[in-house]
Parts: sequence; structure tokens; C-alpha cells
Amino acid sequence: MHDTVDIPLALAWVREIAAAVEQQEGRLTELDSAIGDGDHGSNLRRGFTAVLAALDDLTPASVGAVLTRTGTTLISKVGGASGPLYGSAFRAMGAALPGERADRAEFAAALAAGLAAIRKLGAAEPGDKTVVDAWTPALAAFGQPDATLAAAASAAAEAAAQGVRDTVPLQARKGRASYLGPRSIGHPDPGAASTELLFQALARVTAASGPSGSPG
Amino acid sequence: MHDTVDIPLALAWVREIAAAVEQQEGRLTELDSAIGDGDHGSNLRRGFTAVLAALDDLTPASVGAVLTRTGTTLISKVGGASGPLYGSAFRAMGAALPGERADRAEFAAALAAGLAAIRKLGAAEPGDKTVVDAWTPALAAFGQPDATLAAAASAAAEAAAQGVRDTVPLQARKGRASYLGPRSIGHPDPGAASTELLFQALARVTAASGPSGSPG
Amino acid sequence: MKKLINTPDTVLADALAGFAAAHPELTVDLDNRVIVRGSRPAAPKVAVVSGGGSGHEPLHGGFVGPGMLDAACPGEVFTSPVPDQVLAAARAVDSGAGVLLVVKNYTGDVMNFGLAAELAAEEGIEVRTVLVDDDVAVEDSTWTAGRRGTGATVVVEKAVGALAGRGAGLAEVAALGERVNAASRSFAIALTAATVPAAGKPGFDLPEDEIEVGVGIHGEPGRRREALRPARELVAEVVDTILADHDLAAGDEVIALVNGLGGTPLLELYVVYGEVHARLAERGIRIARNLVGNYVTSLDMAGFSLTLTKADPDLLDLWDAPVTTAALTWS
Amino acid sequence: MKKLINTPDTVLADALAGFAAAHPELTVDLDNRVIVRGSRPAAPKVAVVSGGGSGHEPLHGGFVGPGMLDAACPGEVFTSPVPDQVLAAARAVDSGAGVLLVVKNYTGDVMNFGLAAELAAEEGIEVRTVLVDDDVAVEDSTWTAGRRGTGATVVVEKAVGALAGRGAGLAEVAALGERVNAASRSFAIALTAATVPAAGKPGFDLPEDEIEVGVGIHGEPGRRREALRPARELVAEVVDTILADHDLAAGDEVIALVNGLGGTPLLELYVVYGEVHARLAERGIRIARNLVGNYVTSLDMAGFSLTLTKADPDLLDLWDAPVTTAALTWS
Ligand SMILES: Nc1ncnc2c1ncn2[C@@H]1O[C@H](COP(=O)(O)OP(=O)(O)O)[C@@H](O)[C@H]1O
Ligand SMILES: Nc1ncnc2c1ncn2[C@@H]1O[C@H](COP(=O)(O)OP(=O)(O)O)[C@@H](O)[C@H]1O
Ligand SMILES: [Mg+2]
Ligand SMILES: [Mg+2]
Ligand SMILES: [Mg+2]
Ligand SMILES: [Mg+2]
Repeated sequence: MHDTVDIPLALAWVREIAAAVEQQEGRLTELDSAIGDGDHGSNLRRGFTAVLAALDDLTPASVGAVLTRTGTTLISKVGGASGPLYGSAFRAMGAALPGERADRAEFAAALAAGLAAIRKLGAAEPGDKTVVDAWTPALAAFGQPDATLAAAASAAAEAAAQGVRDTVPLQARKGRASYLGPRSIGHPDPGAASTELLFQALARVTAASGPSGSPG
Repeated sequence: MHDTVDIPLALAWVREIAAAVEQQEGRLTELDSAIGDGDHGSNLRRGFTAVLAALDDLTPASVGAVLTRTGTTLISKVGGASGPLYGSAFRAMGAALPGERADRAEFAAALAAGLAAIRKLGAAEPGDKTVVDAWTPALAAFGQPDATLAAAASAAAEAAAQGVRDTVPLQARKGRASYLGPRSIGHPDPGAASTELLFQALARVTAASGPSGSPG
Repeated sequence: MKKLINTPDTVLADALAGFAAAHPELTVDLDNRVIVRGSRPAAPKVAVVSGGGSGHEPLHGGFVGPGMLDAACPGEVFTSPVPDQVLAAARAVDSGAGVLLVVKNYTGDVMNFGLAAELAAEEGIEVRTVLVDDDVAVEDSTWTAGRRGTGATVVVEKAVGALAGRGAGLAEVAALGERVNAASRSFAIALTAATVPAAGKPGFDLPEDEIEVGVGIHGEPGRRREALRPARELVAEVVDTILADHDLAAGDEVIALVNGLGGTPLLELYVVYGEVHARLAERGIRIARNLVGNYVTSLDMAGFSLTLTKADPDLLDLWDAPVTTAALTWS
Repeated sequence: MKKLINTPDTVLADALAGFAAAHPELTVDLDNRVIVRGSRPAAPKVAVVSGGGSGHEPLHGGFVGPGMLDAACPGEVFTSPVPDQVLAAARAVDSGAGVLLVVKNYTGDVMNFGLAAELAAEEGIEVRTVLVDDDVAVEDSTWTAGRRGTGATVVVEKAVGALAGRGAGLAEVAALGERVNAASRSFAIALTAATVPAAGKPGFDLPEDEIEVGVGIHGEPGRRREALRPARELVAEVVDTILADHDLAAGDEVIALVNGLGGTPLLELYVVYGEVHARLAERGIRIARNLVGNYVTSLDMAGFSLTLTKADPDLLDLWDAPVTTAALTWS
């Protein structure tokens, strides 16, 4: 259990996301095939594979350095809608975390900055059936007072999962799925699903015992 | 029952072939799909549809005139391998029947001239898995001494049918089916099958009672 | 999935290597994934750069060369290129007269080209962007990401390439691009779904007797599913849908693009063109220029799109200007 | 069957009407089904006429124009044209210098063009025929109708068209055609079967993980069925099969045609070209010129063919000569 996010934990988080994306690539692509163009899984896998290599070359001086490098790499390697969106989100989180460690409140502020970056770039409102619909409830859940970091992350992951389910009845208004009009209804949003993976990964690494960086 | 082939009977024969081709188009094309290019049925239907129209415009002065016009029309309208082959066969039969009627022996000679034209143009030997493998036994059966015209035609049709069956185990050495090598084995030859239709039609119209030209 | 590829992950790299080998007259930067015209233009001129996801070949790489694009940036299959590629392209072709980015209107393309434009501007490269959004199957409303960019891209790229070649300034070339886009409408019908290599199976299942009407070029389903009908009826629907959204009147001239989506034989595209020609003639609209073939494809999707661009003498003059590229050449 | 057609019976007529509408620079005789170049050549010259079944577009109509064919005769789908068509074409383009018929080696084509040649000769038109038979998948023996004519047809037509344009006599042009054919070998692989409109269903069933090796361009199955493998391995097999039958040695140059069979995206053809280029480079063989795209198709069949023509300076010079047709244009 961790109560602050330090550099090893940030590294662990991103690596945990990469592992989850690798494992869930097929499912993300399948979701994107239904209402998009069938590349969300391969997009993120390509991106996070590059992120892993980039992090190996990095000696980060701050939590933010990890996340900034992650974001920059995603922008350089992913393309599509998710590359700039997630890339900008990580870069914004990185900019918000200049220190060697961040407490829960600071990390919450970083997550909020990430969401703001996504919304600024993509101009999506909640309910538009995008990543915003998972990130928004996750952020709200993470921010609950008095929770430990691990409890906050766990609550955020659950809220993100609910957010994904809540995208099912929505008609998309942003991204490719919007081209389908009412036919986008009845499917979860692939980007919301990958956002859930981000928060699940956060929950896992913050809950892990042992020294930061080696989540159990 | 007819014992000579007169002009109305010649017209009836060709029209009966046209009807049979129309009805069997799908089967001929299916046979050609298996070991050829899937057009034998539509080729012959297109040809004999044009033949029907051409015969409507014709006031034939001889049996041969009917068959020559049939052959010329097939050459002009069919294309592919079967157009020139059947077209030349009918033209050769036409050239062999200059009179207003032909007896069984004269008609047998015409059928032989038809086969010779096919073999001259296509250079196929019996056993090469072509129309020759139906026409050759049909001609032999037609030529049996002492048979009536109708009996000869009926025997020819049966021999043609057997000829088609005998093409099944053959490996094609001529036409498109030869490209398949040993994979052409196990299928009847489409052109042999359409030749069988020619002789079946002949058997039907010669067996028909009533005045020539209205087979029953 | 049946594809002539090595692995789904290497499709783009392998295809780009093949493209480079096949077109020694072009300069292909395999690391940055940028296709650049072979020789520098004689005098400084506005450079035209486009790009987008792969899977739409010959778009865009097939249109690089004198008279059309100065550079193209192919992204992964159905994935817009990354900003680095676009920046590398802009750097490679800017001769001081500025760079026009021709961008198809998709969220990813808009974002990635937008980021690249910012970076290029920071380096002192003057950049303008033309957004192509011609697909009338998508309503341009707050309910959508706006109309998709499809077949009109070819017409825009040809026109701006010609004008840039004549030495026009960046603002003028950009204005032309916007004008050509505004004069263009497209609509597409799919008979089969596309299979993205990484996905490994078709984007949607379509029964043997049904079609998707109003599809884009990324394998997504269309606006609705209908029964397959004779070409004449399908074309009537497509033409009428476009005309309902276009300001074309009897006596007008158009450039018409009957475009195959990748899996449709040319024989069928000519059947379609014949019907388009007849339908427009009934409306008094004359096709002044045409293209029939595979220009903006969607991998192996069977189907076609129709693009109609209202023509005027200036545009026809630019259209007729010489062009020498892998996929479009005339003199 | 999913096709953009009106009815199977009218496919050719409808497509030809569309082709005529799309190419006002050509003269299309819709009754006789003959496509003729638009303007008479300046001086009398050998006329080059080709044709064959439809379904192989752009072959042959797409190659009519200055520098290549003077006329083309499209037959019904996968059915050679009838003699009347060929005769009408010969009459339309003979300027007294004689007519060269470029005929792909199929029983039907040989017979129908042969009958037409007889008729034309009777009318006093001097006729020579070049038979194209480049497909090494077929053994040329008494067990077959001889090798099929496939991709090399494009190379032959380009070369003889260029030489005829330079005023060479009929015998010389015919000899060149024979020489180019003799220097060419092709081999094809199909991933899916073609569907003839009149047949209404695919010519053969192919499981999801199998391919047909050694197919022709008429939808017939190939020599054998194999498992689908990565492009690199398929290309290795195709190149090696051709080289085993060809007299190409290290240091030689070739014209290479990587040809799509109709349903394969250009992206994949470039993957294939990259592998061909690499495999030949390993053998010390240099590709001096290439074409990558759909040139000799088989309706909607997915797959590719490779054609290698041994090149020499004369042939490359003819290859580079200007050509202006619907499907092949350079200057
Ligand atoms: N404007 C937007 N704002 C926020 N998220 C968006 C926006 N547009 C698309 N997305 C997200 O991107 C996801 C698709 O990502 P991806 O498939 O990688 O890119 P692309 O759509 O370019 O193929 C969608 O499921 C959606 O969640
Ligand atoms: N050289 C030949 N001699 C005799 N018959 C032949 C020859 N070549 C082909 N055929 C016949 O033609 C038939 C095919 O006709 P069709 O399908 O109409 O023409 P194509 O093969 O040109 O598509 C074959 O089944 C065979 O019986
Ligand atoms: Mg996607
Ligand atoms: Mg056939
Ligand atoms: Mg995408
Ligand atoms: Mg045929």
C-alpha cells in the first residue's frame, strides 16, 4: 500500500497500463470494430510498447518526468484520435507533478489536468460517448475526501467501469462513432474502455504491497 | 415419327436445342465452373437465343440452310471455345445437306462432317475430355445399319450420355480444363454435356408424331 | 483474414519499402515515414503536404509528384499519421513560401496535423490547413464530428497542387482548396466490409443480399443497411442524395469521380459510371472531367463512392494542368 | 453474388456504355463492341489490335490510345470476342500497313481471332498474330492447351504499340511481339475465387486459410492448394518458380509487373513488390522498370501475379516511349 505516488510508482503505473493494453488489445480493437475503425487496441499497444522502451532510457527526476515522457511518446507513436488525446493527458499530468513524489490531492489535481487536456483538445462533453465518460466519474471518485490513495484509485477504477457501462446507451457525438448516428447506441465506447484500464492499473499498483515499483 | 430430316424438322431440332440449352444453362455453367471458367451455359444460351431470332428471319431453301445459319449465328454471337467449335460444326453439317430433305445416311454423313469440323478446328482427340468425347460415340451409334431415324437418334443420345459419363475419369488435354492437370479428373466435361443436349433434342424431335416441325 | 502481408504489425513498413523500391523517382524517408517528391521545384513555391491513415491507397503517396503533392505522410492502417511525420514532411518540402496541409476531417487527423502545424509554426514555417469534409452521409451538426473527408481529397489535392505549381501564394492556394472542398460532395455504398490487418476480421457482417449505405472509408458501418439492388437504382439514390445537398442546376458542369473502395472490379465501376452519366444527363448536368478507378480506397472493401465537384473554367484549367505521380499522370 | 451491375446479361453492354461516356477521347462502337483510338494516326502505320474476354479490366480497352493499342475487342465476361468484333476492329484501324493481332493463348481466343484473321485476309487486310503465352503454371505440352497468356500481354502491347508508332513494318512489329513474349514469364496466386456474374457464385470454394497456387485469370482453380503464408514466403515461391523457367542470370535487368487480380488492395501489392524486389536483388537481378497495380485482373479475385520480362536497351526504350491510354499514361 502506498500513500504517495513516487517515481517508482509512476513507472510501475505506466508499465502496468502497458501490460494491460497488451493483454486487452484484442478486446479494445473489437469494441472499436463495432462502432469505429478497428484499430484502438493496436494503436494503444503500439504506443505503450514505445513508451516502455522510452522509459527504459529515462532517468526521471520527478514523477512528472515519467508521465511527460509517456505522453510525448504516445503523441509520437500512436496517431489517430487516441494518440493526441492520451498523449496530451499524460503530458498535462506530467506538468502538474514536478516533484519527486505527490500525495493523493496532488495526484487528483494531475488527473484533473489530464482530463482538462483531453477536453480542451477533443472538445467532448460528458455524454458524448468518449474517454471523457470514463475519466470524469473516475476523477470524481478519486477525489473523495479521507480515502487512502489505494482506496481512491480502486474507487476510481470502479467508477470508470461504471462510466464505460454508461456509454452503452449513448449515441456518440464525437469521434468516428458519431458517423453511425443512432447505430452507435448499444455498444460501449472503446476509448472509455481503455481509460478504465488506466484506472484499473492505478488501483493495482497503488494497492500492491512491497516497495514501490514492484506491485504484487 | 420421321424417317427423313426435312426443313421443318431441322428447324424443330435447332429450336429444341435452344429450349434445352435455356433450361440447362445453370447446369452447364456449374459444370464449367468446376473445371473451366463458368460461362458455358451462358455462352450457349446467348448463342441459341440469337439463333432463334435468326431463324425467324430465314426462309430456308434447304435443310442445310437452317444449319448453316445456325452455325454462322453461333460463331457471331458466342465467342469462347464453344462458339467456333459448335458454329463450325453446324456450318459443316449445313454444307453437307444441300437438299430439301435428307435420309438417315445423309444425315449421318452430315453429323460426321460436323465432328470433322470440330476436330479440325480444335485438334482434339477422343479421350481429351471435350465435346469430341460425346459426339464420337453418338455418331457411331447413329450410324448403326437398319435403324430408323428416330431409333438412330435415340441411340445416339444414349451414346452421348455414356460419352459424357466416360469423360469423368479423364484428365483434360484440351481447353481450359487442361490447365488443372490431374485436378480435372472426376468431373464431366461441360462441352460433352452440351453435345449430349444436341443429340437428346434430335431424339425428341425425330420421335415426335405429327407433322414435322411440331414435335409432340 | 486473407492478406498478402508478412505480419499485421509490419504492413505499413513493408508496403512503404515496396513503394520506395517501385518509385525511385520519389524520395521515401522510411524512418520518418514521409514520401517526398524527388527533385526540388525550380523556384520556391508553396509546398502541399497531405497524409492520413494507410489503407486508402493510392491516396496519398500515389499523388506525390510534380503538379500535385510535395509530400505525403502515411499513418498506420486507418490511423492518422503522428505529428512528427507531418513536421518532418513540412521541413523537407518548405522552400520558404509556406506549407499547405490538406487534411481529411477526422478527429485524429485534425488533432495530429494540428499539433504538427503548431510545431512547424514554432520553427518558423508558415502553415495553412485545408480541411476536406465532403461526405454527405454524415450530417455536419453538433451530433457528429462533422462530415468526413473522402473522394474530394483527390480533387482538392490536384487543384491546389496545380495552383501552387504556378507560383500562387499560400493564402491563395489555401483559399482555392477551401473553395474546391466547398464545391464537392461525396457518398459511398459498401457491398462488403473492410478487414483491418490488426483486427483480423471484417469490421461488420453483411448478409449476402445486403449493403451498407453511407459508409466512410474506414470500414465503419454506414448510416443504414439496405437490400442489394441493381446498379441503376443504387446510383440513382447516390446521385439524388448528393444533389439534394449540392447547389447544382441544369447547365452546370462537374468533375465526377467514380471511385472503387478497393475490392470492386473496374468493370463494375464503369457500369456505375454509365449510370451516373445518364442520371446526371437527365438533370441537365454535364460531366466535364471524370476519373473512374480506385483512388480513395478502404482496404479490400467492395463498393464505390461518387464525388461531384462543381466545375468552372478556372478549376478545369487547374485540373487539366500536367501532373506526374504514381497514380495520376497526364500532360 | 454481390456486384454493382444491372443484370448479368447486360454487364458488358452497360460497362462499355460507361467506358464510352468516361472516355470521349476514344471512339467506342457499342454495336460491334469495339474500342478504337480517337484520332487516326498522322501517317499510315501498323495497327495493333487486341481483345479477349471481359473481366480483366483495364485489359484491353484501358490500353487503347496513342503509343499502345489502336483497337480492342471486349468479349463477354471470360469469353473471347467473336470474329465479327475482331474483323470490325481490323477494318476500323487498318491504314494499309497491316494489322497485328495480340492474342492471349486460350482455345477460344485462338479460334475466334483465327477466324477473324481469315476473314480479314479475304478482304485484303494484311494480318499477323502474336500469341502471348507467359504463364509458367501451365506446362506447354500435349497434355495442355499450352501456356496461358496473362500479365505479359501488357508488356507485349506496350512494346509493339511503341514500335508500330515509330513506323516499323508488320513483320518487324510481329517479331518484336514474339520476342517480348518469349522473354516473359508469369505466375499467379489467388486468395479468393472470382465470381462470374452469369454463374452467380464463386468458381471455387477456398477455406479461410488456403490459397490456390498457379491460377489463371479466368477464375479456374490453380495447380494446387496450399496454406496461406506470409507474403515473403509466397513471393519467394513465385519468384523461384519463374526463375526456374527463365534464362535470367545475375546482372540481368527485367521489367517487373506486380499485378493485382482485382480484389487485392494496392497496399498489399506494394508489400508484394517490396518482397519481389528484395528476392531478385539477392539473385543479382535488377528491376529496370516496374508496374504495381491492377492491370490484368480476374474480376473480384484477390491475389496477385508476377510477370518478369527480360529487358534490353531496345525494349526499355520502347517501354519508355510516350503512351496515352485510360490505364497507362506517360510521356
Ligand atoms: N473528440 C474526442 N474527445 C474525446 N475522446 C475522443 C474524441 N474522439 C474520439 N475519442 C476517443 O477515441 C477513441 C477512438 O480511438 P482510436 O480508435 O485509437 O482512434 P481513431 O478513432 O482515430 O481510430 C474513441 O472510442 C473515443 O473514446
Ligand atoms: N480444342 C477443343 N476441341 C474440342 N472441344 C473443346 C476444345 N477446347 C474446349 N473444348 C470444349 O469447349 C468447352 C468449353 O466451352 P466454353 O466454356 O463455352 O468456352 P471457354 O472454354 O472458352 O470458356 C469444353 O468443355 C470442351 O468440351
Ligand atoms: Mg479507431
Ligand atoms: Mg467456359
Ligand atoms: Mg483509426
Ligand atoms: Mg470462357
